[in-house]
Parts: sequence; C-alpha cells; structure tokens
Amino acid sequence: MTALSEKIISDVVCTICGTGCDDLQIRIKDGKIIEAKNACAVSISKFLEQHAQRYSSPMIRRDGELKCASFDEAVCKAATILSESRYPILLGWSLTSAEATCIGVELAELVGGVVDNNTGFCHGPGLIGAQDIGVSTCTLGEVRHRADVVVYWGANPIHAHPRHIARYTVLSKGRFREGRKERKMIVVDVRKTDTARMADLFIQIEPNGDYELLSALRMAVKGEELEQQVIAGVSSERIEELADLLVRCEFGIIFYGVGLTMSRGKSRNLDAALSLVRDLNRSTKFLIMPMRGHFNVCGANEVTSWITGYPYAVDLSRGYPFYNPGETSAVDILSRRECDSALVISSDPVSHLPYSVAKYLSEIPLVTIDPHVTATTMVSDVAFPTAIMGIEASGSLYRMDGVVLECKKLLDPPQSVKSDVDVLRAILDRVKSLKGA
Amino acid sequence: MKEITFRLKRPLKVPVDASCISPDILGDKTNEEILSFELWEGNRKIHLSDIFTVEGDAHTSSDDLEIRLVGDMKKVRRIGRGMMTGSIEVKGDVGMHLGEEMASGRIIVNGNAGSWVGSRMKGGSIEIHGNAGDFVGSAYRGSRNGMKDGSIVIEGNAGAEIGCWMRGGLVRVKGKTGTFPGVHMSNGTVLVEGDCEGRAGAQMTGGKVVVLGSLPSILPSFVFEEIRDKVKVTEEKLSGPFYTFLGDVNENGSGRLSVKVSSNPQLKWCESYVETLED
Amino acid sequence: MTLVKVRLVSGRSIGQGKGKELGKFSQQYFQSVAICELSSDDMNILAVPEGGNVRVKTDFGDVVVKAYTSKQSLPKGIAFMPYGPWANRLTDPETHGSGMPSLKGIEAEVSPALKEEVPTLETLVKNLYSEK
Amino acid sequence: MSELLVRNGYVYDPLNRINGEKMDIAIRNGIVVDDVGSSAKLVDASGMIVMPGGVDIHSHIAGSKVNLARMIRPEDHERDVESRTSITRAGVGRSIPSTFTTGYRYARMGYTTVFEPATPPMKTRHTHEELNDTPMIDKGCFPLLGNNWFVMDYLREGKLEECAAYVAWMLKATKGYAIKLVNPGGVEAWGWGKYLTGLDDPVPRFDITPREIVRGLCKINTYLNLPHPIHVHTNDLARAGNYETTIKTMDCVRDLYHGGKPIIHITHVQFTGRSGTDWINVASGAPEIADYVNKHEHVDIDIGQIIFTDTTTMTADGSFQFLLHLISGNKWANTDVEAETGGGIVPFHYKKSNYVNCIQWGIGLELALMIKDPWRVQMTTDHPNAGPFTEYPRIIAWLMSREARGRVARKLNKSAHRRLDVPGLDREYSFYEIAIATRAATAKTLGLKQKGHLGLGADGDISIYAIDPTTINPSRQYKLVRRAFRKAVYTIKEGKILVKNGEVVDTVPGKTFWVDPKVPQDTYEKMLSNLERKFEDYYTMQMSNYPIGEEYLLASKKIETVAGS
Repeated sequence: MTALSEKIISDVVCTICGTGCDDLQIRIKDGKIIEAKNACAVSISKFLEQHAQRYSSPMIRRDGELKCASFDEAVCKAATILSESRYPILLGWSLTSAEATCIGVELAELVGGVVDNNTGFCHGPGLIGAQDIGVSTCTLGEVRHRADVVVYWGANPIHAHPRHIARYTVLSKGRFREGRKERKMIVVDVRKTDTARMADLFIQIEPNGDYELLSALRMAVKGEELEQQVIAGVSSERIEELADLLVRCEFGIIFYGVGLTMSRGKSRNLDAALSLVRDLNRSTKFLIMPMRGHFNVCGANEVTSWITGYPYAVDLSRGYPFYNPGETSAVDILSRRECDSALVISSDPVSHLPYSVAKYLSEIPLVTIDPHVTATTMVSDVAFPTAIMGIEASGSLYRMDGVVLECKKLLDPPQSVKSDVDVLRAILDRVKSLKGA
Repeated sequence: MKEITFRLKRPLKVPVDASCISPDILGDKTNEEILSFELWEGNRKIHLSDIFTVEGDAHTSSDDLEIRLVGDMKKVRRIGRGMMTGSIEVKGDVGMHLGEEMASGRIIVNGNAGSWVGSRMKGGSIEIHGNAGDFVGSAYRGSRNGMKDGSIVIEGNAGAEIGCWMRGGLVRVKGKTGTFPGVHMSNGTVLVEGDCEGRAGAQMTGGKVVVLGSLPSILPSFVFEEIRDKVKVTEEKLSGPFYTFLGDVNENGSGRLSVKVSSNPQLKWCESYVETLED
Repeated sequence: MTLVKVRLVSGRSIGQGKGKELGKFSQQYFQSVAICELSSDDMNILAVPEGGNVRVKTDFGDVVVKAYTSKQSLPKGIAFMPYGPWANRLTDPETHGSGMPSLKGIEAEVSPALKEEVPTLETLVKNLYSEK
Repeated sequence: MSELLVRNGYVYDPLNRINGEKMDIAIRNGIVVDDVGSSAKLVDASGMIVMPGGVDIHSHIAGSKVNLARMIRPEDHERDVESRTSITRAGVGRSIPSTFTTGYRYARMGYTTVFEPATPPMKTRHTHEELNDTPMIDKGCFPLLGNNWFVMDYLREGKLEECAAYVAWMLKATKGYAIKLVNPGGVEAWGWGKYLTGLDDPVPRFDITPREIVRGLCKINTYLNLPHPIHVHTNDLARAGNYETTIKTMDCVRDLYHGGKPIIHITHVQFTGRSGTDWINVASGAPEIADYVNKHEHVDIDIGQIIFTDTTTMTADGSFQFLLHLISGNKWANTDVEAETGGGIVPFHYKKSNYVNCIQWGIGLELALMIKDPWRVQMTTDHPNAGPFTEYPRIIAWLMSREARGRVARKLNKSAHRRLDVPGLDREYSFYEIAIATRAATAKTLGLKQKGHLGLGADGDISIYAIDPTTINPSRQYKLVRRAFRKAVYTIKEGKILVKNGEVVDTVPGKTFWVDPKVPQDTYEKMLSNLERKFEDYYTMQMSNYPIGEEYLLASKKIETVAGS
C-alpha cells in the first residue's frame, strides 16, 4: 500500500541530453523525488539531487556583491540593462523549454540584440555543413528498426548519452533487426573509449585528423585508390575495410559527437562527413545525426529557425534577422569584446567557454536566469533563480532527431521561484513598457 | 580626382554597418549631405557625423572620388559595399566585409582587415597592406557565389578558408594562411606565397591553388600529376619546381594544386609516382 | 624539470555529467572535472602518483589539476580533460570564422606540481574574474 | 459587440452564386449577418472587388521539414528580410518564410485560411508549435498516413474498421484535419533506399500495394465522414510518364464513388502530369488528365503551378527528392520518420531555358484551362515546391489573360514551346472563376462550411482588391490584376481589419481546425489494445506522450464527425 503522500509518475521525459528518454518512472514522497526508474546515472543525479545548490531569491549586484532583491526590482534592472544596450547578446536556451526560447527571440528583437544558443560551441559546425551540403537524416526509430551498420564518430555515448545505444542503436531490437548480432558497430575516436570497447571495428585516429580520414574514406567509397599509405594515423587498408563495410550495408548511420565538430576543420569536417553520407546513398541507404548534448539545444535551433529563419547566431540589431557565424556567434562577439551587455539563460558560459571569452562576460552588465548557482551567476549583475524545466516546470523539448516531447511538471519549485517563461515574460513586458511599445 | 577624408572621432565598441561609405553613394554629394547619411551602430541608427569628421570636398562624380578613412575602424563593416567606381584608401584597421560584392574600383588598406574581405566580389581590386581575417573572397553560408572576378592582394597573413566557393579572379596572400585555402572553389586562382596550415584545395572542383611555402600534407583526395618547372598565375610565371596534383577527386574536380618542391621535403613520397609514370 | 608535451583533448565524461547535476560547486564535480587523464607512459615520465597534482600549460593559460592514468587507453602524447572551468583555462578562443572555439587537440605541456594546490571553482571565479 | 459593414463593393461569392453584384456585407462579432446597426464601422469598397478571404488548400508553411529547409537555406533568407515594426514581428521571406512573415504575407494578399498539407504525425507537435506562431490565418494540417505501419498492417489484414478507428485516433492525437497520402508505400520503400513503380509493386516487407493503401484509406475517409477527401500525392512523382499513374490512382477508387462530393483529391498534379518515357521526350499529360477529370466527378485536383524562380522543393516523398538532387547537383536533405513517413528537401531554380521546367509550367496551366468544372481544379503552387505562395497573383494573371501567358510562353525553351498546348488555349478565367479557384472551391473541398463564402453565418473573412470589374479588361490589363491581388486594399478577418492598402495594421493569432471522428466504442477499444501492445515496438516514444492535448493549440477549432452515419 502506497502512503498517501507518495505518488509515481510514469513516462516522464528526461531533461539531460538529446537522447530524450521518455520512459522514466519517478517516485515522489513528501514532495521529494526518491526514485527515478529507467534513468541513467546522470539522470538519477539530476532527479534525486535537483535541490542541490539552488537559490531562491533574485539577486542584484550592489557595491560589488550579489544581494537579495525583489522580483520586480530584478526585472526592472534586467530590462533597463538590456534596453539601454547598443548590442546586447542573449545566450543559452539549450536547457530550457521551446516556449521560453520563443519569448527570448522576441526579447532579442525588441532590444535589438543577438540571440544565440549553445549550438555555436557544440553542433553549429554540423548546421553550417548542412547549409553547404544538406543532410540525410531520420528519427531514431528508423535506426532501431533498420540499421545494420552504426558508426559513432568522435562520440562517447556510454559517457555522454548513456542510454542511446540500448534504446535506439546497436543493442536495441527493431521490427527488422533482432539486436546486437544483426548490427555492426564502428567507432572512430582519438581514444579507446568505453564506447569503442563495444565496437566490432575501432578506428583510432590522430587528433585533428578527421577531415583527412573522411576525405580518404570518400575516395575509398568511390573505389579510388589511395596514394598515401597512412592517413591520420590509419592505414589505407583499414580505410578500405571501413569503406567496404559502409558501402555494403543495407542501412547505415553515422552518429557524430563534438569530437568531430570541435576538432580542426570544424564545419568542414561536417562538410566532408555529410558529403560522405550523401555519396553513400547512391549505393545504399545512409544517414547521419549529431549527438546533441543538452536536452533542448535542438529545440533552440528549431524555434530560432521558425521565427528568424536561422538556427542560431541571429543578429537582430538592425531590426531584421541576420546570420553569419564567425561574426554573429557568441564566442566571436565575446572574444572581440563587442557586446555591451548579456543575458544568459540556462547555460554556464563562464565555466564552459575559453577563459578570455568568459572573462569578458564578467566585465559587462550581465543578467542570468538559471535554477542553480553557477560560475556565471556568480559574476552576474542580476540573477534570477528559476524552476527546473522537466521537474518543476512543463514545456516542450526537441530531442536530437527533432521529435518533440512534452515535459511534465512533477514538483512545485521552491517557494517564490518562477519558471523561465515567467521570468522572460516579465522582462519582455517591462522592456515593452520602457520602449513605450 | 577629388578626395574626401573621414576621420574617426571616437573609439568604437559595438559593430558599425557602414555600407554607405562607397564612392557610388557619396559621389556628387555635399559634405553636409554626406555627414547626414545614416548608418547602424549596434542597434542604433546614427549619422556619419556622429563618428566621423569630414575634410575635403566630395562634390564630384563618383568616378573621380577618392575616399580616405583614418582611424581604428576594426568595428566598421561593409566599407565599399557593392562599389562600382572610384577608390577608397584606409589608414588603420578595418572591419569585416570590406568591399563586399564590389564590382569595380579600388580599395587599399594600410592596416589589417577583418574577415570576408571581398566576399562575393565581382571585379575591381583590393590591397591589404597588413593581415586579413578568414574567408577572403568567399561566399556566405549556404550559397555558392564566392568571388567571381577582380583581385585581392594581402601583403601579410590571412586566415582560414580564403577563396571559399570562389568562381574566378585572384586571391594572393604574400604571408601565411590558415587551413582550407580554395575550399569548394570552381575557378580562379588562390596563391599563397608563405606557409599554409593545410588542406589546400579541399573539395575544389576547378581553378588553381598554388602554395610557395610549406604545406604539411596533401589531402588524400588529390592525385599526383607531375613535377612542373613553372606555374602560371595570371600573367606571371612562378618558378618552381612544383609538385602538381589534380583534385578534389571526391568532387570529381579538375582543380590544380601546385606546391613548391623546395619548401616541402615531406612530400617527397610523390616522387615515387613520378618514377612509375616514367617506367 | 620533468615535462611532457601532449595534445590536449577535452570532452564529456560520465563523472562530469553526474557532477554537473549535483552542482558546479559540489565536491563530486570538483573531483571529476579538475583532472587531467594521461597515458601510463606519460604518467611514468612525470613520476606523479595517481591523483597527484600537475600543471597543464598552453599558449592560452595554465592550471593545476590532478593527474590520473586514463582508463580509456590514451595513446602516449594525448591528454584528456573533462569540459569545465579548469580545461577552459587552457583553450583557444579562435573560431576561424566558424563560431566554434578550438577545444580539441591543443598543444600543451604537463609538469608535476605536487606542492601546488588545485584551485576550487570558487577560487577560480574569485581570482580570475574581475571584481564588479 | 463589434460590427462592420463593407459597402458598395462588387461581390464575388460563387458558393452563393453572387457574380459581381454590387452589395453590402455586414459582419457582427466576426460572422456575416443580414444587417448591422448604424454605429457599425464602415469600409468603403466602392469600385472594388470583394471576395471571401482566400483559402489555400495546400501550402507547406510549418513543421519539421519546412523548418529544416529554413535552417539549411540562409542564402534564401538573406535576400528578403522584414524588419520589426510596432505591429509586426521581424522575419525573413522568399521561398521559406519564417512563421510570422508567412502569416503577414498571406494576409497582405487577402488570404485568411491556409492548410499545411504534410505533417509527419510523430512530429506534429512541432507543426502546431509553428502554426501557433503563424498569425493572421486560420489553419490546419494533414497527417501523413499513406506509409504508416499500423495502416499498412491493418489494411493487409483486411481490418478496415479497426484501421478506421486507428485513423480516428490519429487525427485526434495529432489534431489533424485530413488524411494525407504521399507516394503511398513508396516512402516506406525509400526507408531502405528503394523505389516502387506504379500502383501494384508490393511494399518491401509489408506485402501490400499502393493501390490497396489508396483504396483502403479512401473507404475509411468516407466511412469516417471526414470533411475533406483523401489528399493524395501520387506515386511515381519522379518519373516521366507518370500521368498514367495519376489517372490510375484516380481510377482505382472510381467504384467507391456514389455521388456527391469528390472522394479523392489529387494534389499538385503538375508534378505527376508528365507523359513521355524519359527526361528527353517528356511532354504534358495534362490533356489526358483533364479529359479524365472532365468525365469523372469523383475527383478534384489542385495544380501546383510552376513559377520561374529560385525556390525550395520539399516533400514527404524522400525518394523523389534524392533524384532531384542527382539531377540538379543542389544540396539535399532527407528526413525519414519511423513507422510513418519520410521527407526531403532540395533547392531548385525553375528556368525558362530548361526544357523540362517549361513543360512543367505548361502542364499546370493546361490543367487549369482544360478542366471544365472550375470547382474541381484549384490554384496552388504546392508552396514552395513549384514556387512561393507570394507569386499567386502571377498565376491569377496567367489564368485571366491569354496575353499574359503568351508573354511568358514566347520566352520558353523553343522545343518545349512547340510541344505545349497552352499557347493555343483561349480560355480566360473570369473573376468569378478566380474566386472559385482560390477560395470557394478550396473551402468546399476542405469541407469548411464557414469559409470561402459570404452567406449568412459565414466567418467574416473578406478580401477587397483595387479592381473595378466594370471597367477593367483583365485580358489586356493583366498587370493591374496582378498588382491588385498582390496587395489587398483590405483584408478583414472575422470582422477585424488586418490589412489596409497592403500593409498589416492589426494581427490576430488565427484558429487551428482539426477533426475528431467518433467510431463505435468496441472497435475503438479493440484498436486501442492492439495499439498499446505494438506502440513501443514501433515507436521510440511512449504512447502516453504521443497525443497532443487540445490546450496545446493556441485557438482550437474542433470539427466532430460520426463514422458510418
């Protein structure tokens, strides 16, 4: 018999990574989550420890120190910072709901700023590559049902997307594939990762050699002879062996991680990978998909695209959308020290961006919106604590293959803590009244 | 030829869009008219007079107009956009998109230039007596219309992906370049006189990439053709010898990559293919 | 002084993922992120014990972290650090016009620093960012 | 209570047989009424044409495929941007406009209702999120069911009623409006990179043919009393000679017709109206198709007219898109959706110098001019496949003026010009027929009782164009016609003025139509238990997370039907 205060909520959507598992069973007792069934190790930490390092009151920096402030004061301060700026940047959006991003884009329009999401420093190169080449992709179930060859390239799902392999790929069972025995798993990485240990074929590549290896692979797929004996640390025989596996499969897919997007060549690595996959479709069925890290970075791309036409790095300073990564992308704007204020939502760039970039963020007026205390909230001028999306707030998320899932609200947030949507809406309304709109 | 000189009045922080600074637009205008031209500083519309002082007299036809710019204009973008005549001379650094879609005329920069110099350029000439950023003479994301004609000469170094999706004309860098010069180019010439960081000619379908300095390796999708004594770049014959390669085979390309033998001992492996050819 | 030259790769790890969810200021995050994994060969050259402190230095900065032998078979000459504030003391902001900073395969030097302390995130934030 | 009176316009309301009569239209609280009080807001339409708001039956404006196209085509957007104003949001235009811009641009042309014709059911939540952000117009979407595993399984097993119950569940779960079939069975084959030919190739591993799928869903559509017939993008879209498949598809349901409204809508027939055996000798199959349509009342079509411009092709027909990539060398995106459908995107530039493109241009117009019953041939560009919807006024001019067509035809590729019938066709549409092709017929085939007309009880959606039909000669003055239809003098939506002189002056969010068919409880439960058993085998999401709640729609407009009655 379950105690009265205990309840179980099933089919809960996990808000960790782009895998988008939606089969979690959450047990709640006395207003606390006490169990998360079907969750991976990372997810369990999130659901069971979400109360760690929270703060409950908006903060404003006064005399150099962050001090508690009323919600209205904080909204007013944030709105003033943004509307007085000549080139504000609104950054983050990958750990919040699509609904929040919708408001964020409008806010950027209104204050004449740049709206950018974490894509720039995770899978942006894949999008730039797709703008040159296109992309052959699918939903994850297609892989589960049909794939007989699965390649993980510069990705380590065992660590970064712990249930990916079991839910969707090599270990999953689909309509036309029984499971592990009917699938070949190939891993390309600079390290023999835990994922690589599972592989039927592991290709250890030199760091930053991806573009060369992909070029060689495209040659081999075309049946061209390789003049060089060793390419990116891999022998030409091995490359030909790999090419042969790819060409002869019935349905193959490459899942690529930031190991490919971040290594030297960046978008050109993806240009080559997308071209390889496209070429393979002349002889078989082949697809490719990025292993999106944050649970809704894909949603940030979708929302930004349908409102502005561009998936990230959108400059609205001149009233209309303008896009040019390298120019309008967050890291570049910050490292050129161009923006004069920033709003950071559900992201911790001070921890995750190169030092010089992060340092500049700490020098300009900074508004942060985040459930937790982070290095970025510590250096901000206004900080809003918010409800955790997927636990304390509902909203939709787009998993790595673009399938939309609706997250439930499981618990009430700490008292007086609002959702991202509510905070953004309040700032938007205040900016509107400041601008007399 | 009449001259007009713009002097930057104050340091700039946020990006300034100054596509109005072009002889085509400013020619035949009085200084007063010129100073009231609008441009964007971040999200604010300002007038040229807010950031520049003007000396001289522009009141002449565009063909005869020389615009001089003085100051640190690293943040000033799109100078000379689409210009079809006249000239611009800059003393100091300039920002991105210098001479974007330029069709004719001349731009000289005595300083450094940002990325996308001469993007989508159709003609005319740009000289940078300093360094340039990435994507010199290139297309923008998603489009295939890189530089079509004209010439861009960089006296110093340039960044990555110069001549990206280039369709004609010349990009000449006297110093070093980053990776991917001539990526996806279909015609025209990219000449790198210094060292290149690698991946020259990647995915090219036509045109010519010449590297006089060192190139760490040749992409596997280029096939060795021969050793040539000389390589022709526009009117000039550069003396080699050069290893020449055909590629990018992955794109069924017929582009030529020529790399100077003396700077590249690591490419000696090619010579084994020469012998087979001679056998 | 003993010193190894490596190419530094940064990336996600399950410890970093779990630690992040426990809070950036948690002990778990510190223990799983303020580290550098090396090949056993490089560990032997440095002669530091498992969990001994090392200084990692690049053209962009330097930081003291704990060194461990990688369990993911790193080849000699390659070092791995999980994403986070420590690794980011060392990364290159250059995007080559792509929007993506250079976070993989950076040339770095690792040397023993047994007498130095690994800075906590609080210290990093306090010392390294300007007072507002 | 808000009242509005549109005075003295020449009204074209074909559903009520009003042909250019000078009259007033009164609207109270958003609905057309007999009369309004003296305090009603007046709109002077003297000397102008008044029509019901435009109704677009087939335009790809929202959803995952459209958005992927946006993401990979920055070069399309940069040439056409819209700045934020105090009333409107910023955005981009051309062939794949951003959502807000889509709404504004339709409204500027006097359109007030638009249907997104291809939503992958599993990703329809995304489609609705975009539709919620598409203001100014009422809308709806058609879930793709022609390659759905449950549908194919049920039909193969002969369980028609359970399949109908499943379709009912699906429409409700996705908040969908009609049954859409794209290359039935062929997209499943494309899941393996394979192609089907004709109507009778078996679908790999499913042991069913496209013919059986079309017939099955047609029967279900009738049984469920859905407002719109099955909406079919036929097989063989990529092939020369595909006009035969189009006719065969129409004919394969002929015996299911028992009078009344058509039971099959064939969409963008221009793409599947080609005769010939290869790309060299391809020619127009429009005369044969028109002949069939003229002789058979069970079918209606829309044309999917080509515009000579740079646009973006996108369909659920992934196999076609790959072939188009091979032909054009342009970038190619593919997006297959598990157990349901596929999708592909290729930018394409239709050129007058290209023989095949010219034939395609001719096919569309020949269909519109050779099919006699204007109620059964509707105007579309299959936006953005054959051209952006913003080019509709160009097509209106072509339909109304032989001279306008002739001016284009003269510049066509010479051998295409020789082989087309269109230069010799005399027919010119009247304003009455234009009103049919762009609003009345589309509303009628969609089964939208309150749209496409201005009778009592209709939604107060009105467009007013600066044309005086008593003085203009559209045959000669087609440029005036084109200009007038580009920018409505007024677009009124439910009695609210949204556009004045071609500029947006006010915005509304717009409603979303969907259909909720009731089927017998026992069949429904039987279906549901089968669905529950198989759902997790087929999908990578939980069944409880699949349906979209009504509260998800910004403004929901449910239409209920009852099966079998």
